Order: sequence, then C-alpha cells, then structure tokens
Amino acid sequence: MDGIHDMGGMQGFGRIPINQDTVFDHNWQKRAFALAETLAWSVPFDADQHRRAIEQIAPVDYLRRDYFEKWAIAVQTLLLDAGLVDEEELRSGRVKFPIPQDEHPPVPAETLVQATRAGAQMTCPETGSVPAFAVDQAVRVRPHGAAGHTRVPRYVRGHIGRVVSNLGFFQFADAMAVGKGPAPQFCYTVEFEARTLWGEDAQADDTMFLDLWEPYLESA
Amino acid sequence: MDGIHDMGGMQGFGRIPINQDTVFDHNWQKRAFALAETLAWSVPFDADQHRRAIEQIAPVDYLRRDYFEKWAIAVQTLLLDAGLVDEEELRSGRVKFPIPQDEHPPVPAETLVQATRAGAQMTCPETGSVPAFAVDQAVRVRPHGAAGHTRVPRYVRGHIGRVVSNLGFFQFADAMAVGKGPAPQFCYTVEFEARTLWGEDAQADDTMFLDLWEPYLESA
Amino acid sequence: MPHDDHDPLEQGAALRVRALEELMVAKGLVDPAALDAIVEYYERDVGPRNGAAVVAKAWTDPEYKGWLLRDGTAAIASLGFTGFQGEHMRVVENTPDVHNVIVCTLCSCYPWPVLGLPPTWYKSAAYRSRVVREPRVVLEEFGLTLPEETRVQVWDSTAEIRYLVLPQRPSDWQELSAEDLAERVTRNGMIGTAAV
Amino acid sequence: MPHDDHDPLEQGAALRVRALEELMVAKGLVDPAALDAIVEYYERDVGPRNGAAVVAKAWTDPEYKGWLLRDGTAAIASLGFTGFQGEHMRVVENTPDVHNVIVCTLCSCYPWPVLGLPPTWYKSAAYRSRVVREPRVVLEEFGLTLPEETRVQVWDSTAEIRYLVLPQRPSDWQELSAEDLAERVTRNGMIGTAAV
Repeated sequence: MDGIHDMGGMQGFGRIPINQDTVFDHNWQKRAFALAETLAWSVPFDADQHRRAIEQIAPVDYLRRDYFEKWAIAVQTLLLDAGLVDEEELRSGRVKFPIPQDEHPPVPAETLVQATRAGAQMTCPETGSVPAFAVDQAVRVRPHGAAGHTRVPRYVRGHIGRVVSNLGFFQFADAMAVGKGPAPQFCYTVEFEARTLWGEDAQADDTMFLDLWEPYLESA
Repeated sequence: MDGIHDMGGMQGFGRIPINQDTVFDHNWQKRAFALAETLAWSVPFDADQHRRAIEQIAPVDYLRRDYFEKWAIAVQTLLLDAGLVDEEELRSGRVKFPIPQDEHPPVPAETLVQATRAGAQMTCPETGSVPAFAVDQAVRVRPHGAAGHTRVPRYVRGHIGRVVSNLGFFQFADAMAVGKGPAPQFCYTVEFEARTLWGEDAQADDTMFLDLWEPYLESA
Repeated sequence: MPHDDHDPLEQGAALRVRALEELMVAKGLVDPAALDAIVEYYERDVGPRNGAAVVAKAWTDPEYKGWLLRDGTAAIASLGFTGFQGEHMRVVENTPDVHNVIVCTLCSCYPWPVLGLPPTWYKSAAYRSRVVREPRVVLEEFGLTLPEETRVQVWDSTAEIRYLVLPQRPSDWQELSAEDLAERVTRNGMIGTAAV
Repeated sequence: MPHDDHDPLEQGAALRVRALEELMVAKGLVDPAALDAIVEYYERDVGPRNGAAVVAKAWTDPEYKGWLLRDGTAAIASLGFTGFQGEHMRVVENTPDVHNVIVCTLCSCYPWPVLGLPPTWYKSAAYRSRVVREPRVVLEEFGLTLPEETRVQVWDSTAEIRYLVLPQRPSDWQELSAEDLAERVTRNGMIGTAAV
C-alpha cells in the first residue's frame, strides 16, 4: 500500500525533533503499549497485522495523532475485525455483549514476560526451497507495490541494488499481515548506492541497505 | 519536491467526497481567492510561486486545512518573503510599518477583470531552439525529482511513455516558481500505459496522459 | 471541505483571511473594489454553462467539432471563452470506445474559462490520489459504470494545458434545441466523472 | 510527540486508552497484572544499558567483537539480551572510514532487547523521511559533522533484522573500566546519530 506511512524520502517534514528524547511522556502511553502487547495473545494478532492496522489510519490522523494513540486505534480496529467489541463499547468502555472467553484467554503476566524475553520464531525450515538470488548478484526491486501491507518502500521501487547477504527463510510480512502466514520466503540484505536512489544530490560513496523478501525482487 | 501534495497513486484517502460539490461554502473562501488573485499583481507573484508556497505548508496542515485557507497561508508566505508584512501584522491585521507603495501598486478592478479574461502569455518564441524529442518517440521520465517546485509527479518517475504531441515552447514551472522564469522549455504530452505505472491491477488498454517539460525526460 | 459553523478550524481560517484582507487594504496592496470585481466575475461570467455551450455546438456542428478537437484553444475562444487557466485548451472526445477523465494530481488545475472554479471534490485528496490509479473504481463511486471494453484515458493536468471532456452526444440530440442540448451537459460530464 | 496537559488531542487519546483498558479487563481479554508486568519489564530490564554492555565488551574483547560482527544474534544473546524485536540482530561497525545509522522508514522497528523502546524522535516523520535521503544533513542537526571522506551507510529496518551500531572505541579506552566504558556509550551512539 502506497500509504502515508511509507515516508522514506518524503520532503517537507521539517527538522528532527531531537529533544523529544523520551519513550513515554504520559501514563496512558504505557497502558496503550501494554494493551497491544497483551491483546496480541488473546485476540490474537501478530506484529504485521498490528502494523497493517496502523497503516490504515486516515493519513491526516496518521500525521497528527500520538504514536501510542495510533497503537490503540490499531488495536481497536483488530478487536472490531475479530468481532470482540463494537463501536459503542469502545466509546463507553462498558461491556454490551459477552465473548467466548475460552477462545480468547488473557495472557498471564509471567507467560507474557517470559515469551517477550524469549522472542518469537520468525524463520522456517527451508525444506528444499532454493533461493532465487545469490550474494553479489544485481537485483531490481519490482516497480509496483502490493495493494495490501508490504515492506518494500516506494523509494527503492524499480531501482537496482546488489545482494549482500541471504538472511534466511523468513515468515513473509505481506502474508502475515492478512493472517495467511507464515508463507516463508528468502529474505536478502540489498545494498543500493545513494545516487541510484536520490540522484546527484547524494554523496558519491554513500549507500543504503534494506532487507527485502524475495517476491519484491527480480534479476537485473 | 517529494511532498504531500504529490498525491497521484497514494492510497488510504477513502471515498471521493462527491457531495462536496460546490466551489465556495463560506464568504471568507471567496475573499481568500480574491486576495490571491489581486495580490499576484501588487506583491507580485505568479501561479507557480503560489503553488510552491502551498506545497511548503506542513503536511499535516496540507491535509486538514481548507483549500482556500491554504491559498491564504501561501499568500502570507509570499508577503513575508517579499518583506511586505511581518508575523505580528498577519496576526493582528493592523499595520506596523509602511511599504514603498509606488513599487507595489494595487491592481484596479477593471484591469484585473480584463487581464483575467484575456489570460496570460505562457509560451515564448522558439528562436532556433530544437526539441529533443519527436512525436511517437519513447521517452523515460528521469528517475529523480527536483528538490524544489516541479511538475513531474512521482508516479511516473523512471517509467517509459510515448510522446504524443509537442505542445510548444512554454515557460518552465520549476524556474517560474523561484522567480527565475520563464526559462522556456519544450513541453510534451506523454502517454503511459496504465499497467506500466500500476502493474497488473490496472486494466490492459487504459492509458494516462501527462504534460511534461523536456528537462523531465530522457530518451528511452 | 465544508465545515460546520462551529468548527474551530473553519473559524480560524475565517479569522486569518479577515485579518489578511484588512491588512492588505490598510497597506495599500489591494483595492477592495478589485476583490469584489473578481469574485463577481467568477460568480457571474464564468462557469460550466460556458463549457456546455461549447459542447452543445460541437454536437450539432460537425465543422466546429473538428476544429474544437484540432485546436481547442481557438475554437473555444471563438465563443468568447478565454482567460486565466484556459490559455491552452485541449478537448478530448468520449466515444463508445474511449472514456476520458481529467484530474490535477499535484494541485487543482482546471479549465476556469469553460468550467469556472473547481468543486471541492475535484480538489480532494481522494480524487487526486485515486483517479489515476483506479479510474474505474472512482467512476463507479460517481455512479458511472463503464463497459470493460471501453478504454479509459486519464489526463493529469501537470503543465499549462487545461482539458475539457467532450461527452458523447445524446441519442435524441436531433429533437433538442441548442439550449436544451446545453442543459443536458453537466459539469461532471465535462470532467469525465459522469456520462451525459 | 509530547503534548501539553491541556491539549485536547492528548486528552482524547488518554480517554480512548482508558476506555479500552476498562473494556478489555471487563471483557476478560486482559489480565491487569500482565499490563503492569510488561510495562515494568520494559522500564526496568530493557534499555540502552544493555546495548552499552555489548559495546563495552566488544571494545575490550577482540574475540567477542569478531563474534558480534559475525553473528550479532548469538553474541548478544550470550550476554542475556534476547526477546521481541531482537530475534535477529546485526551489528554494524563504525570506523574512521564508515559511519552507520539506522532507521525504520515504514514504522518504528528498533532493537528492543538492547536499546529498549525507541525515543519519540526516532518515530518522527522528519527522521523517517529524511535520514535515508539526506543522512549528512540529519546528522548535522544532531550535532554530528562527518568528514566528507567518511562513507555513510543507512540501514532501513524493513524486515525482521534489527540493527545496532557499534560506535568507534574512545581513544582513552585503556584507561577506563568496563563500567566506565559502558557509561560512555549513548543510545544515540548505538543508533548512529551521535559519535561516542
């Protein structure tokens, strides 16, 4: 999706707010963060589904609302999509209808912290899959983006880079985001010359690296 | 400038507000429009300078403010740039310092209406200039945009199209916008297949036409 | 976009413009009569009726139609429609095979002398972003379903040419007077977001 | 972004989140103890001190440094730093010739186990949009002027790898204890927006 979230290279956003140097400024931000982390288990949803829901926030709200409010809005969307709440409940905070609790057990504190500390499993067995590209090979990023959630920014579309490493066989964000995961794909680190992407304004030797799943690429 | 104004192909903006079918909804919108039309003479500024000033509005304001408020904001910017007002005057509406009136005469009503009805002169004598491209020639849009005001949208960058007509030798918007006009350039209508621009989601025979000045193009 | 009267954003805009007008008049940069005159000009002299007259003439006068499609600027000027944002006109013809639609993705370019100033939806982010990428879906939202075999041509007004769509002639055109024909022509028909 | 306490936008956000928390607890979808525990975990156990320990060790232990650059995930895990948003780590080394800086243009990907959650500026539209296009200008805003001959490498965290910058070792490193060295390491130094 060519959405407002795809910000790389956009101009007009002014100076970096370097002094906004904290993680949380308000207690509600902590609660919004924690709600996303816990509801990911009981609803459930994964990080790509949450990102996709954030990207679907109207552009003007994407720009003006607080980062953690957007996390909460995305969680609300995922709850609505799952049929676990309705709009009126979200407004009031009061329960109107019960949910099948057995199917959506809350995550206990200890389980959550242990799992958070352990991390997720994001790679899959290659089971005979063969990578399409080799290290040092020139690749071109496909010129057209996907309509849904995708992790290839517009600013590299159609441009030629060089594979610097094959990272392995990873769950594919485009599929995960719509609950069709893991549909694993090889993922590569690709290096681009800054001038390829930005023209002569960029400095000659500077480079950019992006991690790109195989379906985003073609031989150059 | 890869700014928020460059909207072609962006996703996430929802349904067309078809019922917002009027030109003006408030009297102040008419006044904002009229102020831009008259001040273009006395400040002076041209349409490209006004467009450039609109593009420089912060993205969140570009999205949330009324179209005619943005016209007024751009006029304020041009007045500030010309040194004819200061911020406090704009806030209060009250004059703090005089301006050299001889250099900035207000346009009389009759002159304005006559000139509006007559239109502007936007082409220049070709004086031996030779167009770089011919009708039916394949051209590629240069892959990198200009940092300043420019009239080549991102969605055609790097893509190949076909020249369908040479429109003539026109004042060049990129130069006009920074007061370096007319710096005329040939301008061409270029046709692109929809699938070239948008991939397989587009319908096979559909096409797009854009009018592009010569510096935006290279031979394909 | 229209705001309700208690919208603080709209109130702020109104205050901004009032202060600007007062300041400009006080500084001598603007003659208030010129403000009134230009608003009156666009409200009285300019609007889609001009374009409709062009279209109705093209529907009934094959020679004029040929001229209009060959040299839109001159043919339109011959009816007295000239001026800012219409100095260079191209008229694009809808047929059973081809449907044209116009947009300005970068701002709000629009053929003022023949259509007046653009309606709010034409300037909206939704229209500007979507009609180039999914014109058929956008036209459906306007209630216009095109046959798959009709080719869609989208014209993005990126330079100094302004576009006018010549809609398909109604089948009963011979029974109608020039005035009645012009009545049939809608603004959206001349943008390409409606059939006529 | 931080809001002042009378900002209606911030108040609306606070209300939204409070209603959501109440509803989720009442619906049985969330155990309030889990909310508290996860906030406490990120406030107490996770943060830039973890990354600083990794960096300080790499500065003083060449073998560890080699391992860290070869297999960041394992070398970092060996110090006990693992978890969400750090399952696959790559450490990139700053030298006099090369300066690395990390970003996530599409959202806010960041190596949580070693740096904690990202600061607001890292998630800002300005940083995300600009650092890939004009990294040197951005670094200047952070007060970091790079020699022209230093190559800048920008790493956009677009998939599941998370990045950590290994800053250049201070020249007086041999005079410092492991703790003092770790004190020198700043969060921005490990993002690449500051020298150490």
